[in-house]
Amino acid sequence: MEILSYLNACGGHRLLTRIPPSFDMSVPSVHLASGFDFSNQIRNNFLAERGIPLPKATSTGTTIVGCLFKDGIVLGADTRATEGDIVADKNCEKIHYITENIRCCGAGTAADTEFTTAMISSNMELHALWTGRKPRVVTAMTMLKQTLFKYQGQIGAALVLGGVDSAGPHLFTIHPHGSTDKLPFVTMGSGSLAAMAVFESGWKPNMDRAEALQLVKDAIFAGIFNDLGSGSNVDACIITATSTEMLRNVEMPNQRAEKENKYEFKRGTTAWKKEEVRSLITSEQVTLIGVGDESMDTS
Amino acid sequence: MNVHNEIQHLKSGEVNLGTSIMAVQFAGGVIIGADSRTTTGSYIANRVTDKLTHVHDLIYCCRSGSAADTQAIADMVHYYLQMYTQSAGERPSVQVAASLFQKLCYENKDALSAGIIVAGWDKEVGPSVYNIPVGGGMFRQPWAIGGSGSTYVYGYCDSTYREGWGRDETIEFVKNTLALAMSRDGSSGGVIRMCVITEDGVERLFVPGNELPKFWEGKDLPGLVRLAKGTDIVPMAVEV
Amino acid sequence: MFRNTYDSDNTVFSPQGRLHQVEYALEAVKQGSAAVGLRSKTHAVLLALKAWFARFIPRSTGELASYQQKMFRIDDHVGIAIAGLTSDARVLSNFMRQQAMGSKMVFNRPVPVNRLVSAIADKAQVKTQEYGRRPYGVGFLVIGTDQSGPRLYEFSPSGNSYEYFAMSIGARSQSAKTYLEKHYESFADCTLEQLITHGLHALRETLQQDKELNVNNTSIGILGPASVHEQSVPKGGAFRILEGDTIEPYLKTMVPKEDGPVTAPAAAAPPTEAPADDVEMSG
Amino acid sequence: MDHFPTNWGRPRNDLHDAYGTYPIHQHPQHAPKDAFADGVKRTQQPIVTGTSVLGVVYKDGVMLAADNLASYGSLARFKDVQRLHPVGNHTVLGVSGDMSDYQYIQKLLEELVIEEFTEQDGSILGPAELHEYLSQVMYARRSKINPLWNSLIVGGVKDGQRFLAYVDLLGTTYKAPTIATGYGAYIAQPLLRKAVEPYTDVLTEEQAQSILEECMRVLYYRDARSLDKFQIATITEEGIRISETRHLASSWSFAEGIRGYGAQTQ
Amino acid sequence: MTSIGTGYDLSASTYSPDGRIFQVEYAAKAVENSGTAIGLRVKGGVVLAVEKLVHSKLLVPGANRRIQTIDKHIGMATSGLLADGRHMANRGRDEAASYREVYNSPSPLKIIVDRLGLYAQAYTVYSSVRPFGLSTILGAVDKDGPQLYVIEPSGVFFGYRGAAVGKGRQLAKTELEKLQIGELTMRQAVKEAARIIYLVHEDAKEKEFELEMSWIGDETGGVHLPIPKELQQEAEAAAKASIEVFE
Repeated sequence: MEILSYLNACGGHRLLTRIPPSFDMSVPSVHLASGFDFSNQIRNNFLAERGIPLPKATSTGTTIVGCLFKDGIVLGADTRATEGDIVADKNCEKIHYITENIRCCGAGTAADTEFTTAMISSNMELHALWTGRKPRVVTAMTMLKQTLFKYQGQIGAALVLGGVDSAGPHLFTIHPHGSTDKLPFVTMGSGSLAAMAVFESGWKPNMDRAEALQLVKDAIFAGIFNDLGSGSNVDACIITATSTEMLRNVEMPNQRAEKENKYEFKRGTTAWKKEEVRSLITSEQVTLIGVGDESMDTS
Repeated sequence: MNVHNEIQHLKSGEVNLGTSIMAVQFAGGVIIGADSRTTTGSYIANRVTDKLTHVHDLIYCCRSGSAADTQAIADMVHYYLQMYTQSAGERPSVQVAASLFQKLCYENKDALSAGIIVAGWDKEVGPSVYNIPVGGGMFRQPWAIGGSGSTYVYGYCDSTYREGWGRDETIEFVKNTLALAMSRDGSSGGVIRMCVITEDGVERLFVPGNELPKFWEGKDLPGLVRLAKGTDIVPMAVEV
Repeated sequence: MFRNTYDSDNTVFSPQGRLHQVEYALEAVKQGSAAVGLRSKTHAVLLALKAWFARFIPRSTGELASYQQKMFRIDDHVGIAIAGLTSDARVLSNFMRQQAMGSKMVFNRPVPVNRLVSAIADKAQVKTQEYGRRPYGVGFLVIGTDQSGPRLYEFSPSGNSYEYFAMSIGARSQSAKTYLEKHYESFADCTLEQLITHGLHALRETLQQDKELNVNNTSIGILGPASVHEQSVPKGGAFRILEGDTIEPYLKTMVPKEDGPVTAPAAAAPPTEAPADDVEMSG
Repeated sequence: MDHFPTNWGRPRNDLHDAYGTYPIHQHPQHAPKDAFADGVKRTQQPIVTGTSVLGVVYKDGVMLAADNLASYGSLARFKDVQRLHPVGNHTVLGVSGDMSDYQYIQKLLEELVIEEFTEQDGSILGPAELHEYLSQVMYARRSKINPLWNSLIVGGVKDGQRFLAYVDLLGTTYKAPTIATGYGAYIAQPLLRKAVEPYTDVLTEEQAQSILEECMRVLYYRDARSLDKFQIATITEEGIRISETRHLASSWSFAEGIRGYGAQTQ
Repeated sequence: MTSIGTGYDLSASTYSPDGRIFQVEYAAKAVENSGTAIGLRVKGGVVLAVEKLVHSKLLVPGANRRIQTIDKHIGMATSGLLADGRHMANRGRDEAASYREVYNSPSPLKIIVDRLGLYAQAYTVYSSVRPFGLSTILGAVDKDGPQLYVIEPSGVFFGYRGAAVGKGRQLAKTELEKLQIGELTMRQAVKEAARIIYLVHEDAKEKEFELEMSWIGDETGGVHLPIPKELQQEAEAAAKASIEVFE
């Protein structure tokens, strides 16, 4: 128990637990902290040093982007999910629901983005009910960055958060360690460099809806076609003050083509020299005894 | 060149404010300034970052080091200063703000990488500048520079700074210092953002990346023409 | 040739500034049967007289007797014909092949032919200047193509190499040379077939009185697009050696030799006692 | 003649003594050691480095671009370094990576060009030949576990053929209508693929230039080891032109209104 | 040559009783039988010319060069055994490359000549080798301006303003001495060189020959190159004309 509490003291969330000055961390806790348990971290690091690697977490090589336009926000994502060098899902969804007017694209460890956004979505719902106000994007952003900072990068979620609220449209990126950026155009994931190149050469202020959507599509295309971790289709989401449009599979540039031929061999393709037909049926003479009254009842 | 390593680093995701930041006090207030580059490895994740962070009406901080750490600290100090204002019924002094930063930085020094300059105006002492480097010490200075880019400009600052400057001279000093640091430090760059904090409030100044003060940056290289028809050999180079 | 004081070693100059050992090596080339080379604007060809191994194999074995190899392929764009010590030729041609492959590997380009010839010439020069070595006893005719078209070079054991329009080496080659000198100005615009005919005429001049060129004693090496008589030619007209029946159509194009005007004057051929067989190292 | 029978019958080493020019008494008695004989550890990281190089094929030839910066870690150390190197009259080499290794490669090529010149036979090394040579050099060095720490782009035009190819410190090679090294491979390559690859036979020189300039600008925005000073090399049938230093225009105005990183508005 | 046949002249490592090394003298004989080569060091450059004797009309004109290039800025003309000339040129290239390798700059001609002189000398001290049957003219424009040297089979070398080696060297030297060499432009020097080679050849009444010329200097940007075709033709025409007048 002592060792455990020592490890907890070294764990990622030490900083935050220390913040209320009244809380005295020098007293060893006898309770396990909720959430992630880092008690095996030192052991695992030790094992890794000895050449026993840890199993790798599923990570989404990804291209996700967001872009401000005249009336709001356009978010975009590819739909490839990978496990190592295997394409695990060819058409997954990376634009997650936070609230009706706020959406969040996730890159990084798939499970982390999935559950973190789900949790924040839930908390946002509760927060909205509690305050009786329409949820604000900065609220979601703050919740997300504080969660991620608390886990010191152990939650591998790299997010693009966008939405429109009473204060107007907002667009943020949130890095796994909990830092945020506020920008008119953002990209994340392994394809972020490719996508950013498209934004840097094509973005301009006050675009209309069509221009912005096309730019987002082009940015995702750049990721799909140039980054091995990204692929398949384009998802987009357009959020304005009045509506949220989720454009699932708005572009599908990688449809499997129809096969041009049938690749079946015609009968007789293989020549043979002789033909022999053998009967594999063994016939037996069966003598039935007592046919008649004693026969089994059948119905 | 070592892109693969840097991409590895990028994936690990630590976002850095390899930075040039600065604050200088003058008679009527303080000027704070910063570049705008945020990098992961040598990829510029944000080229227009605002590293001048509001923590109270007349108190700002300049952040350098880990983006996540400095944002978390600044958010907390911002929170504490709001609480302070409510309970004390008056504005906090710059010293109070700086002390909060120092406490957080010092007590969590093993977990943090943050070098922060706190500056502002208060009614007790007027303008003041505090430097809180990595490790969590706190030093009041008439001028302070920080971040990776600062190492290139200590000499310039030492030889240039004079006491008794007015607002505009001080602005020029900050602008030139940051431009010099940004031109040498690959981890700094982009635009210069500055704030003039006086008793009357905060004024934002902005120098776009294409209008930075220019200093010596090597010669322009001459062009060269070689015709395919000509001899394959270039005339012997003669050192002049 | 008489025995003289200055001829036993390649490191000794005679008082006249001559190198007798090197000159003797040039004689070794003349011991080999003749080879002829010539070129047009589009083609370069080699023709050689294959000596029969009469000395080693009794005539009674007839068909089993073998002919000496007179031509070697170096690369797609280079081929050689030799006269003199075959074993020396094999060493040098092997070296040439290595140079050619080296150029392909390092620069992805066919080795420039002139450099290939210079390389073996430089190798041969060393053998004229150091004690304990003898000069090579073989001469080459080298045909090749480079960016300006077909080329023909002669390499000799003295370490010299020259580029020619047409040339012959080996036994009684002077007769062939006389023929070539008479006709070389017309070679540039010849078709491949015409060029080969000229070559055969020149080669014929080197034969002893009672001999004729036939499918067994003649080799033809060609660089350039296919002739009408050729079936399958490697891409780009790469170097190939024709032997046996494939040369029949070319032999037929020869104009029968009339005694008199066409033939070079007999006096021009240097007297030689040596048989036309190639000299063997052990022999 | 070697009079030690134990030395007889060894394979010749034409690489070492191609012409048999060693005076007899100096013939080496021992074959050269192999690369692993000493078990030495070699320094291996680049020190003073150049960032991305870009190359495109367009209608009349090939164009390369590189900025003028040589960095020392994150220090922008030398701001007037030319990273486009003409070789002969048909080829330009664009170099990223270690600048000392680049200078060594320049020396190798100079030696090669002189060797070629002194032959005076009209045979010229074009881009394809130089690329092959460089790939052999790079691969040989990496096989000695002592690589030249560079990514190279070889571009040129000879005999009507446009040529653009890549070779790096591992000896990896490929040819493509657009190539980018370093960060350019991540940032500029997507733009080049889209803007150039379908149009290599119709793009004019002006168009190719403006595409490269746009890519250099994006790299200047996004690569922390880049500079706003760059040069463009144009190789056509006429020969080589390398531009004087050009300065990139950049746009920052949209940033003026940005405040803080989250909820901050002042 | 009283010692011929006494056995003191069979090796470069043997002195004759009167202190001569006959093998070196014999090597010089090889040069004397060979086509003339001359060099002129003039204002702004160097011009080299050789009388290339044509032993067969089957030779391709213009091919089979006898003037060689050692480095960008160094040219070399030889008289004597042709193959020895190539050997010496290869050595010269190695030396020039090695100078560049170490000092990263083009070598001064003096250095190359010095090294080649030593190399030639080494072939005059062992019985296991023979001396080079070769006189070498080296011309260059280096950091100190135009340079011209001659290396003899013995390994000695001297600098010249005008140099001649080979069969016709005596007459050629006489002609060179008549010129104000230092005052000539490169183009004038080309014409004079052509005239001298033609004159020397005419004097010997030899078989066919071909004139081969090259230059290094202001006209070529300091690079060793063959004379342009038009200029060569012009110079040859003038040379032929002057011979006729001479006769």
